[in-house]
Amino acid sequence: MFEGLSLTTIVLFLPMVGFTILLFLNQETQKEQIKWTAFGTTMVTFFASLILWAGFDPNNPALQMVHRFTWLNVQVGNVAINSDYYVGVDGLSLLLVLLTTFIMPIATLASFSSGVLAERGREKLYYAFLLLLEWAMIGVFVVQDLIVFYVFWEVTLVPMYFLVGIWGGEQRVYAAVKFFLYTMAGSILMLIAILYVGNVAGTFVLPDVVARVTAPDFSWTATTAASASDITGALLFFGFFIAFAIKVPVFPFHSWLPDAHVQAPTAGSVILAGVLLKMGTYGLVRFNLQMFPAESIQFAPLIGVLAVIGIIYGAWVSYAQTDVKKLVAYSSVSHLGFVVLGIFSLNAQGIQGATLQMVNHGISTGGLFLLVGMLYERYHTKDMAAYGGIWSKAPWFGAVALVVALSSMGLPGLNGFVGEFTILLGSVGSKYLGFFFTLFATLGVIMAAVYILYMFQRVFMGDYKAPGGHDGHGHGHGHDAHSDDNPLKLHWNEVVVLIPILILIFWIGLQPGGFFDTMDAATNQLVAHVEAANETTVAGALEQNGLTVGTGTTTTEVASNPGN
Amino acid sequence: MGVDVLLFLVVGALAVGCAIGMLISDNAVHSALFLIANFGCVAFMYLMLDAPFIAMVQIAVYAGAIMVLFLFVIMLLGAEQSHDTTTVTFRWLTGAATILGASLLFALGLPLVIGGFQLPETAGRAPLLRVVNAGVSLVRTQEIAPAEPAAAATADPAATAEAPAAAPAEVVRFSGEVQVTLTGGSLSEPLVLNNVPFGEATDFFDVPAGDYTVQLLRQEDGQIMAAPYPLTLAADSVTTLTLFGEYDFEARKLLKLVPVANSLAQVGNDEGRFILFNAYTPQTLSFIDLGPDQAINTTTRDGATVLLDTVIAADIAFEGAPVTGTYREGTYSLALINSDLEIIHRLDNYTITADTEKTLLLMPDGEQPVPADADPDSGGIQFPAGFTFRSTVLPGLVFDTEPSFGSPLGIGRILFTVYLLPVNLVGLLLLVALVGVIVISRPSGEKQERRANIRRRVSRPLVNVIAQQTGGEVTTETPKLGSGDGS
Amino acid sequence: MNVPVEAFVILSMVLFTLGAMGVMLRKNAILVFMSVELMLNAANLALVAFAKQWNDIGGHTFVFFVMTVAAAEVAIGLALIVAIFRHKQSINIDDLHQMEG
Amino acid sequence: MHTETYPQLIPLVILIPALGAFINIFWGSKLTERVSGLIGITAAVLTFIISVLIFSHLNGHHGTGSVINPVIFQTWLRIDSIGLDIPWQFRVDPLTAVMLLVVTGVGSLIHIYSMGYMHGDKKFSRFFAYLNLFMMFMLLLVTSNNFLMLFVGWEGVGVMSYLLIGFNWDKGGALGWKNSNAARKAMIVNRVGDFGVLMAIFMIFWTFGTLTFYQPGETANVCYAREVNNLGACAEESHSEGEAAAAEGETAAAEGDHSEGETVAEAEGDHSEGEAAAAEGETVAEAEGDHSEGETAEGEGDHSEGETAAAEGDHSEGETAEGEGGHGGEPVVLADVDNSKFASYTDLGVFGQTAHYMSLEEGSPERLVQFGTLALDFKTVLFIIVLFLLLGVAGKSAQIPLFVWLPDAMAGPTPVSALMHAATMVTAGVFLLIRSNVFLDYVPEARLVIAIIGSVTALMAGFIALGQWDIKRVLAFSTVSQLGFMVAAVGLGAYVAALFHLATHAVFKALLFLGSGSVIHGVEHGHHHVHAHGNGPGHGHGNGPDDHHDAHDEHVDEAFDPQDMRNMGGLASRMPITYWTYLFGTFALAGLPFFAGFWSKDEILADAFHEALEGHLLLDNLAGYIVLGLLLVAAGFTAFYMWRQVQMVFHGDPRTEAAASAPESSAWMTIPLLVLAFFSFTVGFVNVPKYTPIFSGFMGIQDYEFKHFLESAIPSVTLKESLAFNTPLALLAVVIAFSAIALSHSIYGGNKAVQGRRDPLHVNRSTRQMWSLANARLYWDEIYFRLIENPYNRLSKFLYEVVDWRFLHDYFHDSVLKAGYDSMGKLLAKPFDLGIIDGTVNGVGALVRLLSGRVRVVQTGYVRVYAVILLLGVVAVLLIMLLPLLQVQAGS
Repeated sequence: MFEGLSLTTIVLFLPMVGFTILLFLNQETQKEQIKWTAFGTTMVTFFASLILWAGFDPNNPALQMVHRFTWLNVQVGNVAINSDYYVGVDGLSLLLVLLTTFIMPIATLASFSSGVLAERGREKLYYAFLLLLEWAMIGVFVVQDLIVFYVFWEVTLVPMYFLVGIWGGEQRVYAAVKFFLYTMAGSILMLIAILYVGNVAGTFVLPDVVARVTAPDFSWTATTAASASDITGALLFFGFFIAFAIKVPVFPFHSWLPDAHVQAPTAGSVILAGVLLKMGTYGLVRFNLQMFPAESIQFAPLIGVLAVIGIIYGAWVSYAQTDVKKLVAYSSVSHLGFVVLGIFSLNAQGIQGATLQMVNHGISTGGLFLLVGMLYERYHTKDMAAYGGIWSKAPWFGAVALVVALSSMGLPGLNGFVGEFTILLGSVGSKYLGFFFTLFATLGVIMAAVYILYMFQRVFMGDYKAPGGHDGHGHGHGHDAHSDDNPLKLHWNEVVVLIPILILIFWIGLQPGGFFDTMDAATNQLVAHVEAANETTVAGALEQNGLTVGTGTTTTEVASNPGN
Repeated sequence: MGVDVLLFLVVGALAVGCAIGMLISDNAVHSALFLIANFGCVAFMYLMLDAPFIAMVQIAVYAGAIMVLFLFVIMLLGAEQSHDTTTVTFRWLTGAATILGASLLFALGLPLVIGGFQLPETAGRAPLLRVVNAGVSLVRTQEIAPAEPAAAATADPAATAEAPAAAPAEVVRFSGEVQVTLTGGSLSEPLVLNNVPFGEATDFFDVPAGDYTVQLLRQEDGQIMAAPYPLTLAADSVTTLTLFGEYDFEARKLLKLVPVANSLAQVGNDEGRFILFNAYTPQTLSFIDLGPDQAINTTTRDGATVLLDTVIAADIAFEGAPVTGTYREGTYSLALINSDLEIIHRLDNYTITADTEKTLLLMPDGEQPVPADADPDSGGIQFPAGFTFRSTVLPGLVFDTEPSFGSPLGIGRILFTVYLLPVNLVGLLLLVALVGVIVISRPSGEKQERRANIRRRVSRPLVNVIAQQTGGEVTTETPKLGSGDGS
Repeated sequence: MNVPVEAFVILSMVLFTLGAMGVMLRKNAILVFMSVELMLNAANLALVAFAKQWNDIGGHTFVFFVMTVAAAEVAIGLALIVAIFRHKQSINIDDLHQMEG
Repeated sequence: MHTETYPQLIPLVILIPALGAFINIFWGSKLTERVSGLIGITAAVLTFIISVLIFSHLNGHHGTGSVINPVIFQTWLRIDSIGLDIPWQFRVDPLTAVMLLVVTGVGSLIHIYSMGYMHGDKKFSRFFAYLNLFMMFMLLLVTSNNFLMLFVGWEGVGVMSYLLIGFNWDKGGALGWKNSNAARKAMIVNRVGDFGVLMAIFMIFWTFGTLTFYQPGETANVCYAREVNNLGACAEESHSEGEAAAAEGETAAAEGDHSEGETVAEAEGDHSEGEAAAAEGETVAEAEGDHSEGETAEGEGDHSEGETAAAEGDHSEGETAEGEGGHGGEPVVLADVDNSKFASYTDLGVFGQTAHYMSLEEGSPERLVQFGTLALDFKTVLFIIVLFLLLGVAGKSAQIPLFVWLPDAMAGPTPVSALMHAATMVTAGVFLLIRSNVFLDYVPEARLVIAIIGSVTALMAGFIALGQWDIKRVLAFSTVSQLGFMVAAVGLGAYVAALFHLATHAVFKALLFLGSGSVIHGVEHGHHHVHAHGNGPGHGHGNGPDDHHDAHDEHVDEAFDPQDMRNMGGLASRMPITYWTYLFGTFALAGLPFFAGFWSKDEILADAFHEALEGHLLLDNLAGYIVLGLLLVAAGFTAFYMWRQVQMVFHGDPRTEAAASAPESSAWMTIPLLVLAFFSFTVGFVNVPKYTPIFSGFMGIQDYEFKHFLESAIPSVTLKESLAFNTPLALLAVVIAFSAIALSHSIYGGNKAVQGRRDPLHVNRSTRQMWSLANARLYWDEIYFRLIENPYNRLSKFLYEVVDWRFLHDYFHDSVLKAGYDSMGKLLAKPFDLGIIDGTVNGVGALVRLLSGRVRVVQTGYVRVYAVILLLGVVAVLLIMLLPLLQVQAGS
């Protein structure tokens, strides 16, 4: 069990160490210690993951720092169930682990000054849930075994349910329940698919399953030969896809997101937007593309359409919002529409762009939620009408908000643009999506500007409206701890929280090279893997879908785009 | 009809009669006496079944102790007039009882009937066999035609096989290894004993009882060395198969096998037993105890020298049947002497242990080529002087002295070795029962006062005696049974 | 001695059955005990018979145990009867039916 | 420091303004107005000096452009595995040099001007920070060597315009809101334009595999390079469609050329000593407010001080140094002149590859461009790319569909309008087109569209300008019109003319804007002076900084709009310098002879005429005539409304007391006016056409100096023989101009515009219809609102309320899922749960009671009965055990 212990497991279980320490602290007397242990653990995990990144060899596409032992190898009737605790990091998942460990300290620090937490108390429980959530999230990203992945996938729901349920806004219970049930319903389908796959492939360990799937004579219906009408593969593909789509959320499944975001506490929505949504997209890359390359190719156009609708629909609806958190929530739908588009362009630019955009979205939307959270702390309402002219009273706050807004709008030179540009570049040249996907997707860029600037203008410009509402009902905010000279003055922890986000926004904006290198090798391997399935089925699939294959499928010595 | 069968029938009938008597008689004392008689008959049965000790115990314990106790209690409670009271309940009970009794009989008898009255007969102890290779023989080198299979060798154990006439080219002493194969009996495939070395014996191994034929082959080239020899092994027997050399050239007899069978009977108490083979010298030997002076001391009595030392075993003929002798345990210096009282071989301070059987094999040592000029027909062959004598002491069979079946010794041994725990438990049980009896039958003090006013209707003075002791008042009229006005 | 062992077994069967009948029929407690003793004895007989048959001394040891148990049983039984008698002045087992279901 | 290493300084051009902005942002509030202003100005002037150095280097050496890599942040977007490598790279060539000069020159002046204009504003340092940042982005845009870096500058400039237009958002009430709305509108319209550029960039990448203009060491104009190095003339074949045959004649002729300067300057340790030493420590940090941890070269600070000391006083941009650069240096090998040293054409920049592809004959598979599932011919792809670029240009340089944001942008402070919405930012679009001239050469159809749009915009904007009251709005529409001229020129293929007009226009339009700024400033002062007269002097000048500001909205509480020309009049006497400089600007704009406007506008008209006459394609002739006609009318309008403006503002007698007491602006503001006025006269002589009666050869000015300078950057220039001075056309233009001015004078002269605040044209019945149309800006805003803004909002509300919330969120979730779930639950509960389950459980209980009743009877209490039962059990067991035996028995 412990031989071959690798850094990945250490990083994975560090939060649990913090969690256990927390258990022994007393809720009433040791409030400070609780706060600082939680923050300390998240920082330690962050540094550990940095070491993980340092130790990571970018041009080796395989899984690294692997720690594997079989924990379940049982023969039930004629069914052999063997699943390993198989943990490893490769190009695709490393960045997301880093994002998780980066977001968590920020979320923890942000909740130091959270009014809701002070009011409802139970800090120990709160921070314990945070650490539990971090553990589960890292688990989702590093685990390679289907069953263990499913376990971690479900475990993430529990802490988030409580975070939203206990410390959320007014209809927190409704939102929490809806969030839980939606994701749970989706993952039920995934569970069925996992079991079927495990059974057919004989093992639950992902790399082995993938190896078996790519074997030439493999067919999902173990008995009959792979016939054109064989829809088992498609059903499995959609089993996984729907679970991830609900999580992403892709267009039709997104109605839980606004509720969850609006009702979640600041730290909760930062994590929810920052990392939890990425689990869906990461799942798509890790499971759907790897295990069902042929189906991915076959359904790429369909999912592309959904993604583009998501982009435009998300942007358009968020323009009509009055609740600022709901606006940012719908913006996430739009941004993640880009990510899904990138993934299903099935070429190197697309996937790398998508992965980077996941990180960018985590940072910029995380930043937006932090800012909105800070406003909520002071104004105690999320309605934009109550805000106004904040920039005049809090210049720094306004400046930071401007930078974060521009980054999420995709201003070139900042991190948002790098991701979006690569994704759109990928989607133009992709063999499965086409020029028109990009055309409509790029419209999203304009609409992003529309709602972001509208929000910025309503909140930060115009006449200054003091907290507590200017329309007379301003009952004295007695308890408003910071009602000193300027109510909008930032606390120390709020400033400290924003600085890393700004640094990353500029760093990724100006020098994304480091990030691209990390995932380069792994993405190429994935693309080659998908391409391999392409030769065999694309002709059939395309005819099936009535798409005419481009005139010169043979890549003549034409002004061929360099490696789509 | 054997006497014992007749005896059995009589006693059996008597037993059954007593039992029925016990059932029927309405006077408790009478039924008790009937029971005692029954026990007596059963004890006799035990004697017939080789269980003398059990019979005695039966009489002592059952008839003696238990029935006496019964009688005591009957008399104590005056229950002999067990006249039936009016309240006869369960009229159907007797009918049910008889039916049940019949069905019980039927159920118990069924297996016997089906089993067909015969039980597999007693399986005695498996016979033990051992092979000793004292095979000093003169063997012609050229091919000796194999003896035709001894088809006819059924009854006569010592049937000699007619070897084909082939002139002996060159005589060589053979003292190499021998292969013995045993076929027949209830063996599924032949039992093969490979390379039995010269002058050695195999271990004892048990072979299922039955008739066998023994085949003797030379180990290195599998050449048949002797005619197949029939051998019967009886249960509870120990057989030592000895291979001797054979010199009758004309008859071309090569080897003969001399089986020595003796029973597993114990050796006397503190005596060891010897079995002696003489494969060494044509003279007859005898085995004597030299006594403390470690020399042969003889006296002449009426012209013939008389050996004073005690003779353990005498006239051990050359290649003859082995001779057995027993001697007290201890350490002596023993010796083998020939007919004219020269010591052939001494065994100084040789210890004899009780209850052991040693086999002494007297053989020439090593492999000596028989000189060519040996005169084949010089009567007994005189071994050249160069021969040295070797006596190999073969490991004997250590018998555990088997106590006779059913004797107190046997039972005791088993009881206190294998069944030690149950014996102790039962002892404890008796102790508890003892205590229980005292506690139950002791009239508790306070209960007594409380019921002081209850008249006790005990007819016998004995009852009064008890009453006095227990403080109850003494009544005179006879107790009416059954109409107890229980509190 | 060539009395077949089956004979002894039959004898013990008969004795056993008689004992059982005794237990069922007789109303006097002591007699019930005596029939139980008879049954035990029948069992012993069978044991010894088979011990001889199988040439296994174990049978005899078992008989010993049966005897000791029988002795203990009789002692206790009679003590009970005495105690009951002191109480009910009658040892007719039909009188002792308070333990009705 | 010898001239070869001047191009190395390019990264400084970006760094210095960034540093200035950085300082102003962080320490601005602490510094006094003067210090932060000075920092801003020094940054601008420094960049100007560097631009001059670079200009002199290029001018002297006939050197073709070179590609410079920054020292630190070389790679930007790099994914090695798929060959995507978009670096931060600079391109120094004559086109860049001209734009540098224009931007930094006008920029510096405006920085100086705004020292005075913004005096007293509490966000003074922030204003300068924004100006510097704007300079940085604009220079980034101008000097970039690939489309993406250009795009960064492009959007950066867009954001800065958003911030600067919305600079006064914190004015109370509706005015503040109007400003921020204008800013948002500008940003969004720009983003629509950026959508076009973005799509173009994608297509370019997938067509050429790279976005770089010129790879290091690649020569832009091969023919020019050969002529300069006298390596034999280009293969003169008919350049009818203007196909630059430049690249296909790869004849090898070995000759030396001293172009080692152009070799890639990656070598970090460039050996330029002295001021270039800053190169080591510099970093390109073009993100505004860059407080990223990147080493922001503190060392830079001291360096710039040293620099400014030298150029502090004279900030004379040392007129275009005509001096002939030395021709010495070792021989140039032909190979590295005509790009054959690149292994395959795919290594070339974007434009090099275009030339190669176009050299292939029509329909060959090589020309097929593969777009995922789409495969198009190269020419059609190029056509689409140019159209997308045009969309971008329309957004940025305010052409027909997307110009609506520019007039609203006047809400920003005047220096902003001057800098961005006259001189630099709006020209970015034209610059982009000129930069991608190679694309345009090969798709005449696209150029036709551009020309049409340009000329129509010119006409439409000119017409609207007639009806505007707001002084800045008139200038705004005039800018749109002039931009129309430039775009039309580009459409005609006259890139040099377009660039020349861009340069001259930048100068005199900046002059006009600054002039109008000083007018507004003056009127405001006058107004306050008058207004404040009532309640004590104290209130007057210095305090209350914000009201001092140019509150220029009609319904401001005082309901006095300092920008409305109707409140002005007779300012000539009050503000002489402003008046005279303004006159110079007006004459230049109107194109009176020998002023800057005359030369550049005439150049465009000449090209249009030439195109009309000799155009090979029918298209070209037609295009030529249409454009010529429209532009002439537009020129007429221009002259008319400019003179109208001069009349209403300066002539006649003041219409309001404010105008009456408007003081002349401070020195800070007037000096730049003078400088600009000087230039608006002299800059024209740079590009004097051949045989112009007086001036060709006048004072040693060679003809077409400007064109020769640009030849190395724009291939098609060398092909067309330079046009002679077309006297009849020039006369026609002059006549139109003068007649327009006369007409305008007649209408607006002598206070005629005063009657009841209504424009005489409006009064005159015949022109009323026309005039009100112009005043209402052809109802563009209303159209926009009704066609785009309103539906967008309503649809978004509809999508949210109905589709998302009511349908998806409530209906689908609550009624479909929840209701279904509840009903299933009820169904299961009633019949299933109560009926079956309870029934079974109770039943079992009853059964047990029944049975036990029966069995109880057996317990009689009599021992004998128990004995019987016991025995019964024994018998039963025995029989069961014997059963197999029985069967065996029965069986056998």
